[in-house]
Amino acid sequence: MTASFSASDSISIALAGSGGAGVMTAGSILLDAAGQSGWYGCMTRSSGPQIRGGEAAALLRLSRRPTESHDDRFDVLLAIDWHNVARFAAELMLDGDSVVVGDPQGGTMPDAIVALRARHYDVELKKIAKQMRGGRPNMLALGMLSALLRIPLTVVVAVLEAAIGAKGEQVLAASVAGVQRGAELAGAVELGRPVPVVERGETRRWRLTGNEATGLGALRGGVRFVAAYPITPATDCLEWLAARLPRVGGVLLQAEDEMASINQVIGASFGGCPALTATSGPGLALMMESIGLAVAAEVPVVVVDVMRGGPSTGIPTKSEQSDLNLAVYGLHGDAPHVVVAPTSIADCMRTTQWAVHLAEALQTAVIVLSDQALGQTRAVIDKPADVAFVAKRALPGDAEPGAGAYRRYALTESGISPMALPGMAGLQYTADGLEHNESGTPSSQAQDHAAQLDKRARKVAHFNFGESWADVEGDGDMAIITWGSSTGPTREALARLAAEGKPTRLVALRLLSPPQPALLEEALAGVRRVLVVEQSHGRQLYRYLRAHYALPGEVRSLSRPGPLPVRPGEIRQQLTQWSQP
Amino acid sequence: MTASFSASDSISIALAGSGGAGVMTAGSILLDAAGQSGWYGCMTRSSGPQIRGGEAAALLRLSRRPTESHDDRFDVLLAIDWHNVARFAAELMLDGDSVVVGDPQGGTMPDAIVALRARHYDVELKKIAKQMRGGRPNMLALGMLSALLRIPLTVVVAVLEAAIGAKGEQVLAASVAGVQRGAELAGAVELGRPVPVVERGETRRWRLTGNEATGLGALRGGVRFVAAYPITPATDCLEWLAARLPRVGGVLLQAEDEMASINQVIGASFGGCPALTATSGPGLALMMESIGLAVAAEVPVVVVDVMRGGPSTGIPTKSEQSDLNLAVYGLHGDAPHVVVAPTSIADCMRTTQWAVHLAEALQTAVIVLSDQALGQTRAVIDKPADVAFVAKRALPGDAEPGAGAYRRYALTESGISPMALPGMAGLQYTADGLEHNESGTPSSQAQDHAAQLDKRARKVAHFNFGESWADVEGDGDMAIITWGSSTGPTREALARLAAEGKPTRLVALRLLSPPQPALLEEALAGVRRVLVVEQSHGRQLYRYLRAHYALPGEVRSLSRPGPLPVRPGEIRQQLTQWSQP
Amino acid sequence: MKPAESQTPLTFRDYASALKPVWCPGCGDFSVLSAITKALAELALRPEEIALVSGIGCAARIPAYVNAYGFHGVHGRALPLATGLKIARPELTVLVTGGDGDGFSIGGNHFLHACRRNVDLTYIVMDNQVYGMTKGQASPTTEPDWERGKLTPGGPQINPFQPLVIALASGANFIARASSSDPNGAARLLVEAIRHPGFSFVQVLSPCVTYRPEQRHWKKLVRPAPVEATDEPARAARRLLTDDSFNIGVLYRGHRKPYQLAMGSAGDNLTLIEEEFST
Amino acid sequence: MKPAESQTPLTFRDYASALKPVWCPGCGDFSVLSAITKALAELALRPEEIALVSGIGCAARIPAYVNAYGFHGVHGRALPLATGLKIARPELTVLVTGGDGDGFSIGGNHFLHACRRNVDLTYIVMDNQVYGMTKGQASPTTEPDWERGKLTPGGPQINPFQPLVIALASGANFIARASSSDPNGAARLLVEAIRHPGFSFVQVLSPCVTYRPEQRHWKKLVRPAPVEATDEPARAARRLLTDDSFNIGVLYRGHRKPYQLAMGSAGDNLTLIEEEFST
Ligand SMILES: Cc1ncc(C[n+]2csc(CCOP(=O)(O)OP(=O)(O)O)c2C)c(N)n1
Ligand SMILES: Cc1ncc(C[n+]2csc(CCOP(=O)(O)OP(=O)(O)O)c2C)c(N)n1
Ligand code: SF4
Ligand code: SF4
Ligand SMILES: [Mg+2]
Ligand SMILES: [Mg+2]
Repeated sequence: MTASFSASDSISIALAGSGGAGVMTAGSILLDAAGQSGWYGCMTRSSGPQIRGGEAAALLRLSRRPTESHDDRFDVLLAIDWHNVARFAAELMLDGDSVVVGDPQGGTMPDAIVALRARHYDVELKKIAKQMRGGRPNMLALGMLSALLRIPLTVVVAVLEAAIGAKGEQVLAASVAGVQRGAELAGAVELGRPVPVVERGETRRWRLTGNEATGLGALRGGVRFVAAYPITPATDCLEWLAARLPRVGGVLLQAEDEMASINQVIGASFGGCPALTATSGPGLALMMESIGLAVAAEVPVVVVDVMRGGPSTGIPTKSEQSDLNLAVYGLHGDAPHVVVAPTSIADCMRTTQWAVHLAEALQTAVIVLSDQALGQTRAVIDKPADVAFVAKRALPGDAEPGAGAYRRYALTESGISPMALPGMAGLQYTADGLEHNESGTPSSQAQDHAAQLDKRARKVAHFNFGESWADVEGDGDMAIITWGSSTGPTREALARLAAEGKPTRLVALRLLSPPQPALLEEALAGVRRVLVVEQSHGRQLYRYLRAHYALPGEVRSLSRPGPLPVRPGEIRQQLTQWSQP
Repeated sequence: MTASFSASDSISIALAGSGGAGVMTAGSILLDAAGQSGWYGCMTRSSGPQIRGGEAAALLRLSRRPTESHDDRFDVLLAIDWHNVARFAAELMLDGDSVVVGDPQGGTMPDAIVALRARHYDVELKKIAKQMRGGRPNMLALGMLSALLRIPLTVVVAVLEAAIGAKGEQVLAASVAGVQRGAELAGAVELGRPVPVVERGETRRWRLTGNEATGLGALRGGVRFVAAYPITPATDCLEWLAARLPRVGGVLLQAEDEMASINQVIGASFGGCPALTATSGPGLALMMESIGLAVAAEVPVVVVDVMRGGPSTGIPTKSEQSDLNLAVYGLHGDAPHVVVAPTSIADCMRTTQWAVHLAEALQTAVIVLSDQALGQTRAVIDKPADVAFVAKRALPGDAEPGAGAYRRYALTESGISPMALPGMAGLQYTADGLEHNESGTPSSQAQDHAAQLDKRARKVAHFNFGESWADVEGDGDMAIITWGSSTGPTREALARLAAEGKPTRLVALRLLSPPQPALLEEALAGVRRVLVVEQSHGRQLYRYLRAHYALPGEVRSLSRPGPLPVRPGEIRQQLTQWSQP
Repeated sequence: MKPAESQTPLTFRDYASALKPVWCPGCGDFSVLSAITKALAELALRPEEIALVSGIGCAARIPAYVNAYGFHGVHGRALPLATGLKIARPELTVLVTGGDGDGFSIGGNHFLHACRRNVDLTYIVMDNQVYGMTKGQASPTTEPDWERGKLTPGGPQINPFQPLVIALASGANFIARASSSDPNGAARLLVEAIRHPGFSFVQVLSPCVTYRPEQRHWKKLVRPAPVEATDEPARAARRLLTDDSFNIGVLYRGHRKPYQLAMGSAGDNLTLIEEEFST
Repeated sequence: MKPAESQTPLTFRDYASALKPVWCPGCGDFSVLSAITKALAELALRPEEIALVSGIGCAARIPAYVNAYGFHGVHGRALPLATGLKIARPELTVLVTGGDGDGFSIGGNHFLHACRRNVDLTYIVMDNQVYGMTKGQASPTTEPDWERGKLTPGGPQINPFQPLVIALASGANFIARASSSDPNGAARLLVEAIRHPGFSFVQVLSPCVTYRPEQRHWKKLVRPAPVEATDEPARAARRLLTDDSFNIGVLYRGHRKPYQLAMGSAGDNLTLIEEEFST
């Protein structure tokens, strides 16, 4: 993974336009066609405040090697029109080497872009499209970009058929014609850089978003009950699940609010069914009281938080890694639970599946911190390897004493107590969020409280989380600790550094809580400098690490709030400067 | 405050009995009568799970010097009967030097107490009471204890009159007779230790609970709007306010739930009225989403959390300092706000008043972390000094541009922007929990997000919190950092150490967030060992300090979950052992 | 799992747990507890096939006092918890128990939506028009002029919440009122409520002798409803217009199909779903 | 504070802010916005004496589009926020605006209790029977068989929430229905609602052209209610039994006294209160 990765391995394209221009359709088809032609790649959507339509940009990166994150800059900007493109300025990292293509009739190019003095082509997309029967500028754009990338026209047409075939012959024919015409127009455009050459290999590729991968991980882990209240950017994960759960004997319940959804999930799990809900920051905040119930009553639940910009309603459509504090510390009382985070789009599947396994094994709440950048970026990746995490809850054995003698919260050595399920005769008990003794009877006595607090802390602290606690890669006496969607750019930065002969270690934490000081110490043995990379204003990961770990040597933090991701180039630069004597 | 404090300055009494025995009435009257006779002191209630009645213990400490916390041990246990006294065993710190008085006809003395081989007196309270017209054992007990403490009978009678006079002549007469008879019975009891001699001094004494002090602090700070949903142990603070707000032109609104109460408070404050709510852990958890709104929309609000045992419903009637994590870190997104905590019962007033001042000055949410031990302990103290914190919000000046030009979230240097109030002509704006630009218009652009995050962080981080950030006392190269109700026992431990010639520093943090690293560094200059004292299972304060401060020298943590308080003796012992070479 | 115990018929005593209630002597909830155990005995349900779910409050303590599976959750959220349980485990008999504050104040939204959703649950609210557990504040069902609630010294000044009206308006499928002063009558109503498919709501007048001692008189005020139950919402609505809240009996029996998602039905192999991702 | 601006009469245009709505072209909410500005002009209220409070959703975006004080709070909590504001500042005119999801799903409990409490607010719900903002899921008012909600592929299968029925059952003091297809008519209803003391509830049928394009037909279905408004809850309840949800007009005008605590009334000196603590 940290193998050398050079700029010439990938190409980055921004396709922008105003409401109704069909930017997203063209971008998606381009990604698909590229995927079918042997490219890896990803596409992120960026859109304005309008509910529907409004200006939009499809940000694509296509690559010969697996990649799920964006580069430092864009090679190409294709503007179907110039209206409102200025609003994306901060997100479009263009420079003098970029190529800019735009319709001179579609408004004026923003000053910031003019100032770059980049190579620039005027193409009268609108006018040309008008001249064609049913012609649309976005199809011209698609054709141009496909041609520039040398994607075979047959592949584009096949993808078009699958995508818009249902709209009828005429529409399809017009689109195909548009793509063909676009390919011709591309002849005039000189990229000024080589286009990577790709081949369709043997390995099977998947094309999916992190939110879909999360859904699949849940199903694989054994989740058969989901209750949720819609919220951006978690909704599409839920929608994916809603259509698929019934196909595997599961259900999705749309709840009246987040307090309802988390309690429905707790109820289903009390009944023995592995259960999950997904939400985003505001919803997670509302669920915390009841997540505390799951912790105290020891009921397995998985809560996925697809993070967005905060605080409060914040920026619902854009990414940020700023719910770490809430997820780790947001329960009242001492409430040990588990927090995990996927390190890539593909890893959303593995991490969610693992989360289900952990919740069931530990009989507690597991929070999965995904984010909008992982969740809503669509990537072409290698089919992820199967992992063997299954939901397995400790149930009472035959020897369990029944008839009133069952101790639901027995003080076992591991802290995990066999959990009876409704229907098991003689083991009736009452699960309780009040402090209780081993039988579950409410108790306000100091001894019972201490014993149960110890037990709940022990089961989480002493559990063997195995290899999955982090992705540990690379070598050297410098290290980066990071998490979530910041892992992608970090990996890429380290690959570049490795190629420059400056090996650097990566620790991408998949297990955020409970902390694993012994494992991290081992992973960082010999390290003299640690950079903590994350996307939050308050340096939440950095503070969290300080609280629970003793980091070796000098420690620095590279942190920025959303929605702009940390870029590989920035990371590389920071490390390079730091290592200069 | 850290002046020498020896065991002979105070005496600790536990009065226990089963449901209906009237333990609490007797205890309260004893405290009042002691207060009127020149004692300082405090009384904590401990009761069983029953809603009303049920076994109960009144835990009193009376002292020649101001004290608000309990000693390591009890000098006297008076059991009106022995039924269920075993349930309190852990809370009754008795030893071989204690004196135990009990009714031999009222059940059997628990083995744990027999095993102490303490001096023991049988008094047939029930039988003697029965022989008197309207006689009650609790009045006999009251009389015995008053006599042992040399509280003049006239004072006890006066307090009785005030307390139960309304029940009629007969009841009063019977009670007085009971007290008199009890005083006679006390003749047989030998305490085996001197009783401190007190004199009623010149200074005026107050008798109040922390919850009442919190209420008074709110009123003094200028709060005139309170909305709340009842929850133990915050309810009595609210009930105190409900009866008094109308007397100062304020109102208290009982809400349908905690989401309602916090939003009502936000609405009132948006209208310009300093506003507060009080709750406990579960309620605070439910409020977090909307507290984030107050932070993002920059609306001053004060939220008091009277902490109880957690997690989940936990132990509603008993104390714990385990909501620190939630209060400091429990908001989604990066949401800088303020968390303060009173360091004593009297300080509940000052800290709450300060909280109102801070909320108004900083236009943000301030969380006050009180706890059940402070809130529901009744103490006799010196009348607290007046403090000068007033609610003062920055309003737009005359020069403010109106007619659409007003920038509610202007990027000022301090980060504090003048806040228009409804009614001010030409300054209409919309407060928003979505990220916004300076005018309040929603924006999802990176620049606006960064600018507003910076502003909100800046106003809190750069504010001069002044002296109130902590109680810093004492000298020496060892220090204790503590907070809230753990401050009382810590102070007492340090007084003992000082008396032993081992001066030790105290830093009792009143301002928990934002952290004040420079101030703490100064306060700890020259310190080589730091002990962090708190009442939580997860060492929340210790972890929090690690995250945000660089503590000097060696750091240890003395932490235990509720409901048992950390005792002065333990703290002293820990420090003494540590300083042994 | 334990081998099933011998299937001898159980008496109502077998449905009581060994735990002693924390309630004040004389509290109405004692009778409700006994009505519940009687109803369960009458229905001859196996204890392990029953689950009682509650929130927080005096009334909400009931699950631990019944020999059945129980969940004493957080304040106000019993209905969604029970909904999740029943949908995941449709073969269980799920009762939900709690107070008026738990159900109509903090839990009001879930009450509305549980009535609408019509999952096959039986919801028993012990209404004492007060928050007992927190020592005597006004609840949504409290009279506007009750001045002894310490958070509302001048009285709440708000029209009381009408549980039966709201249950009917939001679509509950069975609606009844019982009184703790007649545990046998209450048991009979509960049997009916549990048997009735869909969401059944039973308000039980259950005095709080400590904070509302005047409610001891309720036993003199209650009477059987003058008319039979109806299955027409309009008729039920009309009856409620003249209801003084002391009519005991079944008000409404509806015919709506209970809400149940097809849990556990056989389905695709996961691999088929994964196929969708192949490029 | 700014000197009061010249008191020339304002036109409805003066009540619109400079901000361009984010709504889809054709969204019903445009008309509701215009109805609100017209009503405010008709009432000749000063912009600074008005506050609009909302939660989250497409409809809930309205405050920023009106030239008045506004609060765009969190999802579902507009009513309590407005309640706090109105009680603290009784002289303000406070409107609450939002969608059916915001008001009846996550906000359902506050809706119940706001109706009961009867604070002098006007609550305008733009009902489009869908969650527009989150891209088309079923809301409480959605038909049971609407199959295009992506969280409920087989249709929600739940009886729709009846806003007017619940408003009446919980005690709202003024209840009306308007349609975005007639902004002038809606404006007239809003004027009445705002003038009416206590809690006024106005449901506005406001199509979501993006996720419920079939709602464009609503404009053909709406008609003036066949009968006049009543002040008898029983009569209003009867009318709702035959309501097909397209009757436009005032249904109910009540006479309950608005809830208002005596804010700001002169009182004791704090020292008197402190005296209580002296031993
Ligand atoms: C989130 C939360 N808020 C508040 C409380 C405090 N609380 C416990 S029970 C209760 C009300 C109980 O009233 P009711 O439901 O009528 O039951 P009763 O005690 O009268 O039977 C309240 C407010 C809590 N436990 N949790
Ligand atoms: C606590 C929380 N949960 C969920 C959301 C996501 N959300 C935003 S608006 C909305 C529903 C909007 O529907 P409605 O109120 O009917 O308004 P409309 O968009 O249809 O006008 C939801 C679920 C949120 N912002 N906050
Ligand atoms: S307080 Fe009231 S409701 Fe609670 S147990 Fe006592 S009598 Fe029953
Ligand atoms: S999604 Fe629907 S409700 Fe929202 S703005 Fe568009 S048309 Fe209006
Ligand atoms: Mg009650
Ligand atoms: Mg809607």
